[in-house]
Amino acid sequence: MARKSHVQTTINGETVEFLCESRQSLLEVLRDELHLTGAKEGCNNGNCGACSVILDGRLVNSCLVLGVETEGKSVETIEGVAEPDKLHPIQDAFLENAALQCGICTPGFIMSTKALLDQNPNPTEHEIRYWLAGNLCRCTGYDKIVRAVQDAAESM
Amino acid sequence: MRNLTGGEESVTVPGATVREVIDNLENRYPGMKARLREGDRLKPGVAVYINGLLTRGSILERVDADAEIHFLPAISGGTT
Amino acid sequence: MTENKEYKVVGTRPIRHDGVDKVTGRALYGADFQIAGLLHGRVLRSPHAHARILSIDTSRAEALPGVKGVVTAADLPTAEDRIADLGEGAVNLKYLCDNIFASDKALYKGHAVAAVAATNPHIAEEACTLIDVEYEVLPPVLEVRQAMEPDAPLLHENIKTTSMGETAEEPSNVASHIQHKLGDPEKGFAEADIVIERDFVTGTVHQGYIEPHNATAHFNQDGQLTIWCSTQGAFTVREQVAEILQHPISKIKVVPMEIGGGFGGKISVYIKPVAALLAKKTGKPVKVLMSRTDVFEGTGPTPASYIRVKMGATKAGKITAAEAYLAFEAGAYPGSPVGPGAMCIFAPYNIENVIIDGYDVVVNKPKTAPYRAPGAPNAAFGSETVLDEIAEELGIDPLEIRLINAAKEGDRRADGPIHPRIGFIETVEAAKSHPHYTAPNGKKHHGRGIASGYWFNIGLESSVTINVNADGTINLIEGSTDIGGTRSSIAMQAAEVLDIPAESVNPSVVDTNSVGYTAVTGGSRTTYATGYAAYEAAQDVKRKMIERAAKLWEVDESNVQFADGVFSSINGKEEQISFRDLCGRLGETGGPVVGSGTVNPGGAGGAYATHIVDVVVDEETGKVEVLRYTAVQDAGKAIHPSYVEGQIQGGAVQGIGWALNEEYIYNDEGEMTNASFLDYRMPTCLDLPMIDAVIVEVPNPGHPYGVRGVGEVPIVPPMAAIANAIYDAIGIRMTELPMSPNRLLKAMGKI
Amino acid sequence: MQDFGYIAAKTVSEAVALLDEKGQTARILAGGTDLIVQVREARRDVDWMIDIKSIPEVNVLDYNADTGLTLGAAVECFKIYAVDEICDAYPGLIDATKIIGGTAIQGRAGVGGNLCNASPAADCIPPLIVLNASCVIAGPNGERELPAEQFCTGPGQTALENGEMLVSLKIPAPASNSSSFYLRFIPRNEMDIAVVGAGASVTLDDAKQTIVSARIALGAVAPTPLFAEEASALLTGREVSDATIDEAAQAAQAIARPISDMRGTAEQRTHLVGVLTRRALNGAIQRIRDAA
Repeated sequence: MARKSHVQTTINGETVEFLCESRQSLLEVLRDELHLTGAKEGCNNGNCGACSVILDGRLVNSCLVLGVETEGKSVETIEGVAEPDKLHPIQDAFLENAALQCGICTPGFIMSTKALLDQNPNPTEHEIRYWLAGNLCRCTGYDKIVRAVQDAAESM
Repeated sequence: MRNLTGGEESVTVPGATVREVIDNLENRYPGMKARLREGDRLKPGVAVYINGLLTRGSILERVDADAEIHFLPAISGGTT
Repeated sequence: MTENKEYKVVGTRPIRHDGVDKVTGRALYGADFQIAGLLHGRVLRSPHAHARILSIDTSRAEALPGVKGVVTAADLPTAEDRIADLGEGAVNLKYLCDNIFASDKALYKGHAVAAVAATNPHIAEEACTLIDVEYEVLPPVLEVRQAMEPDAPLLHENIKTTSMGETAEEPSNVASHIQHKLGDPEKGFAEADIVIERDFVTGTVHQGYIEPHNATAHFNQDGQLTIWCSTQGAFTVREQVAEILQHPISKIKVVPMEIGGGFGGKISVYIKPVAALLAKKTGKPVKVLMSRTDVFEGTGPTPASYIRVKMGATKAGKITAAEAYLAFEAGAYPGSPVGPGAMCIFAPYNIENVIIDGYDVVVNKPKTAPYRAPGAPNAAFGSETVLDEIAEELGIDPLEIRLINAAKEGDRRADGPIHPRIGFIETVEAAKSHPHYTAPNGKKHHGRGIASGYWFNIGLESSVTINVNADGTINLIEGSTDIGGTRSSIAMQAAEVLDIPAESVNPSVVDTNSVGYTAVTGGSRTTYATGYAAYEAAQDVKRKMIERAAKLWEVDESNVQFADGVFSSINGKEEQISFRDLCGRLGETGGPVVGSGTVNPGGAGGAYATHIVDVVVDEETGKVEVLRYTAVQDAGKAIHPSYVEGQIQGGAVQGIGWALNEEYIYNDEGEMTNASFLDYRMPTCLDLPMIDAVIVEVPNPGHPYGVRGVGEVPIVPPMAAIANAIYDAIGIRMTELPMSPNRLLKAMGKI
Repeated sequence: MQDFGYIAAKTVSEAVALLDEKGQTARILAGGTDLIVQVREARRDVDWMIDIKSIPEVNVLDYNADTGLTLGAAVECFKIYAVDEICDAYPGLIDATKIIGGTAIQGRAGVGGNLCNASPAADCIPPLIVLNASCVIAGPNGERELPAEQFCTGPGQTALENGEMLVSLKIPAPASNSSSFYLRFIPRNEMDIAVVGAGASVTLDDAKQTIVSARIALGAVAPTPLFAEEASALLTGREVSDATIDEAAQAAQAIARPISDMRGTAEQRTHLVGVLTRRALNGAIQRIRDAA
């Protein structure tokens, strides 16, 4: 049986400790060990963005990060985006614009949008489309997602 | 099925239900029943249209005097 | 009841009921399911496209620490060669079982051969590499016309071509042949001033849902089987698993989790029976997940096809005759959507003389599955580009030629049935007057194309129960998996009846033990049929509430009316009580009120769409960029217009992907070489403009609010529209899908 | 996914010692966007992953207008294109860093890793070649430097010897009146691997009419990215014209020996070498002329 390492990291502002094998990705750790299942596995090789999280302030695919690599780091996931009593403006914008259908890609899109608006509060349509190109959505055709991001930028 | 009807594309038979229509077709064109029915039910994969509307797929479906019935392959589909 | 009247809830845009769960990551999809003691299953798949399985030795896998059980086809009950109707479409059980686990032969690369349950997924995966399978590799058959050759290697010795019940003598890869004939095609072509005939080839494409298939199963000691999974229809999972495992449906409970896209691809079962077998063998709950490669190689795409279309018209643009030959790849087992393809191909037009032949052909590729209007997009690529060519030759505007020939109520479809009230003309008129169509289009290498499409839509069974709450809200129980916001579009129909806000309805999608039979979320039926059931259930509630009011006021029920959310007595007593207040008095007037509605409606009105697209072609690289896109569609009545637009936009974009880049690429050994999201190139948001969705409303007489299904038809026109736009840009007719840069370079003679 | 050990090395010497000790099945982990996928898909056998991201030398990102750029092997793409001076000095390299994967990939992947992964289609390698980048390599016997065009030896194969690792890349300061450009052809607009990639760097005379020197490099048309030496050389001293650029494009086409695969056919790739070489050269020249 594979050896496990002890890892201490910060997830959504809370210090979290877990044991994991080296081969377990951050995505597996979040979902299987910590039961934070908001990040989804769509492809497991960095091509769909459904597992997007923010690692030390930077958008990453959690399927391409090893759990052991997060020692001492800070991870933001979809579960940490809303306030206890209200949604984040990006979440509101996705709902108001009907920017989701099946919703499987939605956590990834919201994390990606958050990373975008954190560093570029007023993106153009092209900048939005370029930034979100790593997040695949098969239901919406992206129209309403792009509009939601535009709305979120305006309201923030 | 046209080979069973001797090339006729459209035939007129009596019947108050799809079941009766099939029975009457069989009387006139033997072999028809085997293609359309399995036991007491419509054969899987066969769809019945009555006056242009897809029915519930039952041989119990009632049929008006001048109704136009089509037996067609059943369809399936998928959305998001 | 079908006039386009004003409604209070129908036609508004409330926040979807499951929205907060889905934007916070709280919604639980199939793979998110957790349970104590869970084992993880993985499937071993055939590396060969066509091979006889000589032996399977699982002993090394079983010996690996952490492995708790291994299953193969030997663990399946012996299947009968029998046709079963499993809710949506007929299935031969032998084929259904063989597609779960290859028994004697592996018929495509990715065909499941064995599965392992272990304490973690990595061990299960490693154990799969320790299963020794001895194969005798056979030559693969990879293309429909090759498979139809008399000397082609046979996939199945027992398949003989059938034609509506009649069976041929010799075995063949052609499983069936269908034909529709109307009028006298020969005479029709003779009357034509212009006849155009073209060949078309389309590639194999996948639905591309972002969530891979998943299933968790648990088998109790008493034989009670529970399956948690994402599916388009919990009841069809129950039926298929019952047949495959020969287990009574009363002992199977299917719990539909949230589903991450389906588009038709999550109706057939693949790993659900496998999870059940592993759970039975190990006595523990087992979760089986597919990888993305498993999804591409081991689940049903929609078929590649070869299509020939011939159309004749008079100088005035009237189509006098049409002929089509459609050969579809069914994949490893019979059952391609050539039937609907053949029925849809000329359905937008009123043509007196038509002949259509369709062939269902097995090849060494995954068994195909439905994908959004199955069969119709392939067919429309042919017919809509030939019609464009006729229009161009005759110097008639392409929308005008569609108006000249447009089918309308009372016209006969080529496959027989008469059209009820349909809205094709309305979509063409709306496209014609749209600013997109009237905008200038003359720049070099820029082109504009249009195309139309048709899809039947289906009805089928749905059940809804409504429980009335004391505070004037209702809990709505349904069995339709919500893939694109249908909790809301169904809830809104009940809300309209009861005159309560959409927010006062709490919709729940429940398991197969907790609601009446409900067919799949497919065929664009959910808002139509389950919405219809919700309407009926709400009517039932209304009737019962009227009884309660009558009881309260000691009047006859016929003296109570319900309007604007208020019950009032007529003929005498001046009594009034709001719906909400009456809900607070149910206990004293007879106990809880539960309404129910069940339907199997036959009036699913067909849907039409007309699309306009502008492209620019890079003449040096062959790359096509979509610059502007407008999709016009008849929705009958849009219950929640935002999600109708979403269906139109999403379908159009899947069509754009199909048109330009998506395809299964095979090597000579029959291996798919692009089984990843990296190389199976679905559109990203950087590849697209905004998609202008235009809703036309021609109410469907077969629904109380006039709803027509909207989900499927938007994928029908894009391929032809883009082909027509490419022609407009560079003067070349593309007849092969996808119209990838490499194919364009070849067509332009650059390579 | 196979089991493997993970060690976060703190110094170059520690990493080198580990590589030396563990042998062929040890791999350096930087961004991991290629390595993790390769191990997961059983395309590479790895017993040890040696994470170098906490080693100071591999995180250096230092630009000086006189001495040029030192780019640590683990510096992620997003950090590179965030520095305006680097964007101005090496636009061809920036072109590549902005199109590798999507935004989330660029949060982890770096130029050094792209080079060490040694894909024939790697986007960063043609720009490194045309910018005269030099690879600083540490090993059991000390440090050595190697020109970028000699680093890759085959698909997934590099000139790194046992125990050696890439520490950083050095790119000389750009000459005046010079610029660079990289582009690739892909069927989509993002998230694809190059069907063909082409990079060019050009130095013009003060009148911006005559080519003083130029370098052209190609991706995805041979087992390794190629420095198009003849095509580059023939431009020296030539006046900028369509004919001259066509000539260079044809010379570049002559050295392409592409394969057909699921991303493109050999004929398509050879054709695109011509198209992209022209576009890369014209792009670099336009950038020089557009500069104030």
